[in-house]
Amino acid sequence: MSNSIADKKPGDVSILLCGQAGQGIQTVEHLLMRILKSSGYCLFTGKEYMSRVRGGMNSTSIRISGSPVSAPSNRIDILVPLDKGGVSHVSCMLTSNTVVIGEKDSCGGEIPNGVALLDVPFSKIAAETGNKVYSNTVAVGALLFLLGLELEPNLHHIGEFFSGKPDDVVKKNLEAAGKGYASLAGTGTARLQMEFKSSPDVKEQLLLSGAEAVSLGALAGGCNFISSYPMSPSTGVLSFLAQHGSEFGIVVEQAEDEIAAINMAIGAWYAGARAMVTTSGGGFALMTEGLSLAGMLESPLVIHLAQRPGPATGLPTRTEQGDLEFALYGGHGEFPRIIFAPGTLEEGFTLAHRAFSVADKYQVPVIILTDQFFMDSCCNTPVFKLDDVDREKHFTGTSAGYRRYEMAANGISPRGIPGLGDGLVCVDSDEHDQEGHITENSVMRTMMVDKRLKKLESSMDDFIPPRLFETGSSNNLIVCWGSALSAVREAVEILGRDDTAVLHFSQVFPLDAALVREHFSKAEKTILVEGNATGQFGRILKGCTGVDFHGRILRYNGLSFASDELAAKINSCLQEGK
Amino acid sequence: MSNSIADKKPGDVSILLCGQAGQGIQTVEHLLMRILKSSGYCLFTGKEYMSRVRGGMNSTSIRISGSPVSAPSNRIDILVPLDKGGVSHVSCMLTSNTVVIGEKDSCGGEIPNGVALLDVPFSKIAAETGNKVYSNTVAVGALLFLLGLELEPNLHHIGEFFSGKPDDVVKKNLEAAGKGYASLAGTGTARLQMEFKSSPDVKEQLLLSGAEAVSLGALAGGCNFISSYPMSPSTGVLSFLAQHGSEFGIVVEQAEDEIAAINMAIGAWYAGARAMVTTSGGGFALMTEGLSLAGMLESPLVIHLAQRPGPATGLPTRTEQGDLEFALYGGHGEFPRIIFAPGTLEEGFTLAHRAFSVADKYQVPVIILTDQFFMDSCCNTPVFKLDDVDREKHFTGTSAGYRRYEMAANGISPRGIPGLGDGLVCVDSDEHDQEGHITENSVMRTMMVDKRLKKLESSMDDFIPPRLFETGSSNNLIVCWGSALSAVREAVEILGRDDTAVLHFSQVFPLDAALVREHFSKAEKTILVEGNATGQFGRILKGCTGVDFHGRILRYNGLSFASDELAAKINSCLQEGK
Amino acid sequence: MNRFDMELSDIAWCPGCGNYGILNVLKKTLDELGIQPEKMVLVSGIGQAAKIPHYFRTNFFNGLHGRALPPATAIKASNPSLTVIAESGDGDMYGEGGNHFIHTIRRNPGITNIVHNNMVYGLTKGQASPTSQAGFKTPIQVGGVFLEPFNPIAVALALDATFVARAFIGDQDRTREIFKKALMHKGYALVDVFQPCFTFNKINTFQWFREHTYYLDDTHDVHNRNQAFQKAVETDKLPLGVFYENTGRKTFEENIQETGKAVLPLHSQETDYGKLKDLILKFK
Amino acid sequence: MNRFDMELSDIAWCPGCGNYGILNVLKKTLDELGIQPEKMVLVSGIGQAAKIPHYFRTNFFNGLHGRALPPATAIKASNPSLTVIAESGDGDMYGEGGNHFIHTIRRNPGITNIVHNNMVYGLTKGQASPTSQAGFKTPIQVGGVFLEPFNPIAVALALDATFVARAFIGDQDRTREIFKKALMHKGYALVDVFQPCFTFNKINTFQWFREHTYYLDDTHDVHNRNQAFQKAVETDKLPLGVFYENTGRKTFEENIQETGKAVLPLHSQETDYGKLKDLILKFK
Ligand SMILES: Cc1ncc(C[n+]2csc(CCOP(=O)(O)OP(=O)(O)O)c2C)c(N)n1
Ligand SMILES: Cc1ncc(C[n+]2csc(CCOP(=O)(O)OP(=O)(O)O)c2C)c(N)n1
Ligand code: SF4
Ligand code: SF4
Ligand SMILES: [Mg+2]
Ligand SMILES: [Mg+2]
Repeated sequence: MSNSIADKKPGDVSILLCGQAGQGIQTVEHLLMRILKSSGYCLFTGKEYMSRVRGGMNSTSIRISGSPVSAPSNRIDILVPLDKGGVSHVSCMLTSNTVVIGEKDSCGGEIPNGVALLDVPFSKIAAETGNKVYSNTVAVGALLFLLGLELEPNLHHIGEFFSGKPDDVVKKNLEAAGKGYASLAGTGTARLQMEFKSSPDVKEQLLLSGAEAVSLGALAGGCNFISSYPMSPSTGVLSFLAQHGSEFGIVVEQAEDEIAAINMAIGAWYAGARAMVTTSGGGFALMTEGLSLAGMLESPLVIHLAQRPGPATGLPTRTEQGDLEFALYGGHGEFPRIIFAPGTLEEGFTLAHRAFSVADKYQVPVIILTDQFFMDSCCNTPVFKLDDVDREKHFTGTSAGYRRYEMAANGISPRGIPGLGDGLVCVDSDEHDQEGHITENSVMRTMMVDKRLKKLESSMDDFIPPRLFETGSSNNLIVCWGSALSAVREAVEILGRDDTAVLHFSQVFPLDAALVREHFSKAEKTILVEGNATGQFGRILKGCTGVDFHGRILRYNGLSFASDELAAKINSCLQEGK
Repeated sequence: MSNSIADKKPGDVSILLCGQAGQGIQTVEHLLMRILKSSGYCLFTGKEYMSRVRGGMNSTSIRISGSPVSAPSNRIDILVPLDKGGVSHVSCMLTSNTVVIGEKDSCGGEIPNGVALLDVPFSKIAAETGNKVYSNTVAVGALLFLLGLELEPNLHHIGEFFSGKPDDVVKKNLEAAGKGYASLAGTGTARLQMEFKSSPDVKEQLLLSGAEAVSLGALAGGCNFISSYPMSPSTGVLSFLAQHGSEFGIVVEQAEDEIAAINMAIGAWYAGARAMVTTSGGGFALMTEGLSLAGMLESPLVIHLAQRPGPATGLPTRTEQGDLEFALYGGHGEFPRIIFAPGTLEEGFTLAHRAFSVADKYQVPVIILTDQFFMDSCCNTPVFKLDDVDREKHFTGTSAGYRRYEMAANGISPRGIPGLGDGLVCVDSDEHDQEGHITENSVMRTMMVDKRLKKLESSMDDFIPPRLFETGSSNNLIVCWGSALSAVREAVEILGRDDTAVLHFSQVFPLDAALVREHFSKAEKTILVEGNATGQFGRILKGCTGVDFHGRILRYNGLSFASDELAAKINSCLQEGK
Repeated sequence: MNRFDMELSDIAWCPGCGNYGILNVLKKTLDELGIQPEKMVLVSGIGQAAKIPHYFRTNFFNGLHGRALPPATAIKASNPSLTVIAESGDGDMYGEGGNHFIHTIRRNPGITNIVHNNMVYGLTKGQASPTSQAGFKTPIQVGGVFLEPFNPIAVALALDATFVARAFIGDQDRTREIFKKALMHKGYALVDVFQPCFTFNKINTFQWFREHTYYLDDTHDVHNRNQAFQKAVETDKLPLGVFYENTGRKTFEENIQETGKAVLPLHSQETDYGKLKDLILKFK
Repeated sequence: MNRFDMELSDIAWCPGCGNYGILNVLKKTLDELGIQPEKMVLVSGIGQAAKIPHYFRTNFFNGLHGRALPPATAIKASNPSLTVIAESGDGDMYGEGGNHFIHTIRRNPGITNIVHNNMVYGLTKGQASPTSQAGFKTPIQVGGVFLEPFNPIAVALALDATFVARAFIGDQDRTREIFKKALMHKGYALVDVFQPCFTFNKINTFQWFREHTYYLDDTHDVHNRNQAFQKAVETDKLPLGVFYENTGRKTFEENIQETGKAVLPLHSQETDYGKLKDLILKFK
């Protein structure tokens, strides 16, 4: 047992924290992350939790590496069960290489044969320190030892975390961490040799979640109005903006329902605000009439749609990429829209501010498609840059005789704001003439449809092409979109084949058909990887460009892709038909 | 002028009635239709009207033929302007072959050069008879003469129409018709020689509208619950069922909104009813969350979606086929659905009752996609048969231990009803286990997704293949769906080419990809005809089957396809690239 | 002629409809109050009543059926210097839009909410509306309406709306007085206006309203919510006038500025990129 | 143990939550009333409260957030022999579902509507609900709630609901009495139940409710709507008990049978194909 840790595969270390809701997993995670980041390691955490407030069994997976990681792995090097049931919850993922560190008394019975247990009586040590609540800090101390880190230089992180609490609490926590560390330090327990380098760069990077990246992006995009109705996993963006609302002068309104939310946001844009809504599938369903309204009014609009598995209530706290076609075709009638789906935190930030800018510029709704996995995952990422943010506001003052829907070759009529000038700004959900008044004239109708659709073409000026990640050739092309990127990239790295490239779409609509066909024409074998059951993006690609796939890897069990598992699947796909 | 009528093209006669809302167009139409049908002519009427209660300018087009007609034509043989403005409303469609019959005093000034006016002072004659309101009947009398029909044998239709009114009113109307007839009879005006045969068969046929066909189909399908919110052009089905509600024991409820409507309908199915909702695009948007609920609960559901041009409020009283992709992808998450789109009145009836039967059998939502053109058009059609109606109810009694979501190879678990047996019927919008209780287990999740999607495959047992209308070869294949059928078929007939066939889809989803490819493989040239701006069905076909089109004819100005205009477009498509 | 008049080729309302009266009175009141067309926004939903912006020379937002109040609230919140009126029919505001009606009242935005109450769905040709009276027969309610009619006055009072009034367009002068008070009220103001529909409501005609209404007199204390409720639930004769007024509550705009710290109007706000940079760096 | 109990491995509620009390009291009341699990349907939306059917041995329909009332109404209408209870949280019923709340009351279906009112959104982790009190701080309402709290009792009275009551689960016995009356009432019955949320509402605790409530006494006339309204708008202390009862109105099911001529239950109806054939032939 004592040397099993030292045998770990050196590329990275994977820790799984497991416990009931409300039992302090977050505390352990947070402290570890602060300490590891300041040590210069690359980090990733992903969350998996049940739809409940207390109890149940949740887990957080932490990966530590010398190079960027941003996907979970199915391998567990160190399991930390904070509660009874924690080991059973993940027992199928344990191997003889896993070390379980926990209380023998509470989880001993759950340990499968052949799996090592490092018995550290967290709660007993905590109780000795003064209170059972310190057991999370005890665990942190023990983990620091196991990871080969020093205690003293890192204690200040613990102090900072508890700052604001009474001095005594801070003191006891520091003590608890020390005792946790000491509980192993004297025992001859082998410590992990992290054989990958830490890097001073990482210390200067950001460490944040998808929800935070998108929220910061919204702020950079000038968002000053958010009306939404809480819905997992989209609420994080609402509460982030609420937390920083007074700092940035944002109107934050929790609407009575999603219908009110989207109609408010459209009203706000009309009056000159930069408004967004954040929601998930069921709420988006209720917003589709409003989405169609934005299309007709030619109103800019930003919708953050954080997906979770459906249909209906589905799995409220799990992940899926199942609402792509709904995002694309939701809303009655035909009108242009743009859909972004970030694959990295940096894209989360960039696409969120671009969403405001292109929505405003082309007067179309823009949907940012994320999912629970993306929202809840954290990792280190280079500091977001504000230089390339488009700070222009695309509305104009008006003069008498102003017509909101003036015909224009590119489909874009100057957008006035009521009260800003002598013109009248008249917008209408019926088909309308250039002034915004109801018309039923069939010629005007055709012109207006063409005008609206023309904007989609015009928006290709700001098109974001798919990114190709290639180490050698694109003989095999793995195609993915949105949050699947991280697992796919890592899976291909794991395979270590230089004939296999990754093509990732962060703008999923509109597409550049010629470009897609060009990429496909170079590949012998194409494989689609999506987090849904029917291959939605594959169908869209085929419908828009005609391209076909040789293989499809689809996942729809509520969990995110794990890079190692995905590597195996890609590998067997590549073997097929050989 | 006197002989221009006699010069008409003999295949059919096309009459256009034009006037303000509420001015009696319907009266003239109704009387003419009764009389012509009893004379054994094939008939078609189509309507085009403005979104208002009074005033504006509406028109009804009537076609009389020796063989079935079910699409409008752009040719006007006889124009009957019932009001000032009527001639101007359609002036671009008038030719030197058009005869305008109306009051010189009111519409004389609007008549373009070269167009003949037969001056019949409708209102003067009516006033002489006792009241201006009789002028519609005067017009009917004059039209009968013009059409070469006799007066006396047809007077009883007029009597029947006004039966229920005071005797004096009936008498005056008969008198007015007589005077209208006489006003031309003595003048040497040439009468139309209808050179096509009337047929005794037609007399035995039905004469009804699309709204009536679908409503009767719903009754045949056992519909006993309808909850809906009024919305043009779908309200006809709601009011038809309301009119006949007490006769057939139907619960008819006008809901506070479309959200309530669909959730009520799902509740009703749960309790053992056969429920439907009827709506249009904007209402459907609000229903998509409920649609997804039906998917998750595995509830049968019938949605009648009568399309009108969008986005948003759009053109509320006009027509379009613009909501197909929304019907297909509406609702978050992935779940099976079946979509029908009738092309004929007979299909309107048949698909409506089949909708109930397949919804019940496969426990899936079924959408019947029609549109304003289909709803409002009338023609003669063979008597609907009740023999092939599936009268089976697909729910079962339950016993203790019953599990609503019992796994089954074909995906279909026996559907129990609360109160019918000793079992408990538990349905849940969360992901659930076989009993209907919440689960977050990822294996169960996968099994349940597969089970639900499996039903789509199973439903192929009842698949309705596309119909091929071929006179010779399918060298050229014109592809259409839903209500476009009639105009497309007639257009191809007009072209008179035996190398050009029509392929019509009345089941638009799911599709049989192999069958589609087979049809396409035989064609050299394929042309898509759709009533929308982006070619939605073409995109679906391509996405599902890979097939491509050589040409597309799209219409999105709010008006329906006219067969003669369409013939010209198909022709030029066929010429292209030759 | 006043500054809100526009050249119209065509109005979609039936001749003699009560909507014309509301249009005229509203234009006149706004004119008298010195409000400028460029500084106000008329927000409406869908229905016959909701077509009113098309006959008005002003900024307008003609949105979705039932959804006038959310954009109206947002417009006022984004730019409180605009006069904002939300106007639609009874079906639109109390049926499809019922949830917004409730929660907008809770917000108390400084908007005037005018509801054309003809007790029927006009545009869709005569179905019952939430305010249709028991027994009213329609093509859908063939046996007559049997739902309890929605009482907007009582519900608004239950929600402690800050201004609650009812008018009858058969009396344009007093309707103008009521509109004026509503427009001058600081928070949310409801004016439910009886507006006979000639075409689809043959029961609740001008004559019927004349016979079934009376004006609240000076003895009515507009600051007494319980008394207002008692008046609101009277059914023999329906009271007209201002039922209730409460000037003590803050508006939504005031609250978002004071409690929420938003700086209005939003269109002239600029993002503080310095602050944003600092915030980003906090995640280091 | 009673007939509604089921074996449970796991309940998703926090220990000590008021929801447990409601679960127990409701089971007990139903048991005492002799209602059979097979003959009743528990309809709920989404939220912590709305998970209640999963801990109940009975038929259930656990639908969408905010949408319990429409299916409940339809189930009762389709088969009036079933006892139908619609149960959810305050956010579900009064927020997302507000429009159904209003219009269901107008219909007066024979269902019991139990609302777990914890003045907060529990499942989504502590945002304000429509009933949250002014000043309540949350991660979204960072400066405190400033919307007027939704008063379900007053609104139900404004809509002339036929049974309106409020309970506090801190007192299980009297809650049971109230539930019993509600379940025995012929039409729509609202019971708004104060249910403290330990986790996300640190203000409106068991203690707080004990201090801020009192029971209506015998002097309260449950048939006097105006008096009930006066009680409903009291805010110093919130009254508990039955505010109002009106046994004179027909239920929705009675009306659809009498006025609408529907023959219930629908599941045993057969289409009259003879009549249908005649109807079809009328179009000849
Ligand atoms: C979502 C949606 N549902 C239904 C409609 C159809 N619709 C338009 S107006 C209207 C009702 C109009 O009644 P009311 O609001 O009372 O206005 P009125 O015409 O009587 O003035 C309806 C049902 C619609 N446009 N959108
Ligand atoms: C359409 C939709 N919007 C939002 C949600 C997310 N959601 C689930 S429960 C809930 C609120 C729960 O509050 P409440 O009804 O008061 O129940 P509680 O948890 O407090 O018992 C919300 C916002 C959802 N499931 N569906
Ligand atoms: S239908 Fe009624 S409400 Fe509409 S314009 Fe005509 S009279 Fe007025
Ligand atoms: S979150 Fe609140 S309401 Fe939900 S179970 Fe916990 S204590 Fe109860
Ligand atoms: Mg109305
Ligand atoms: Mg709650």
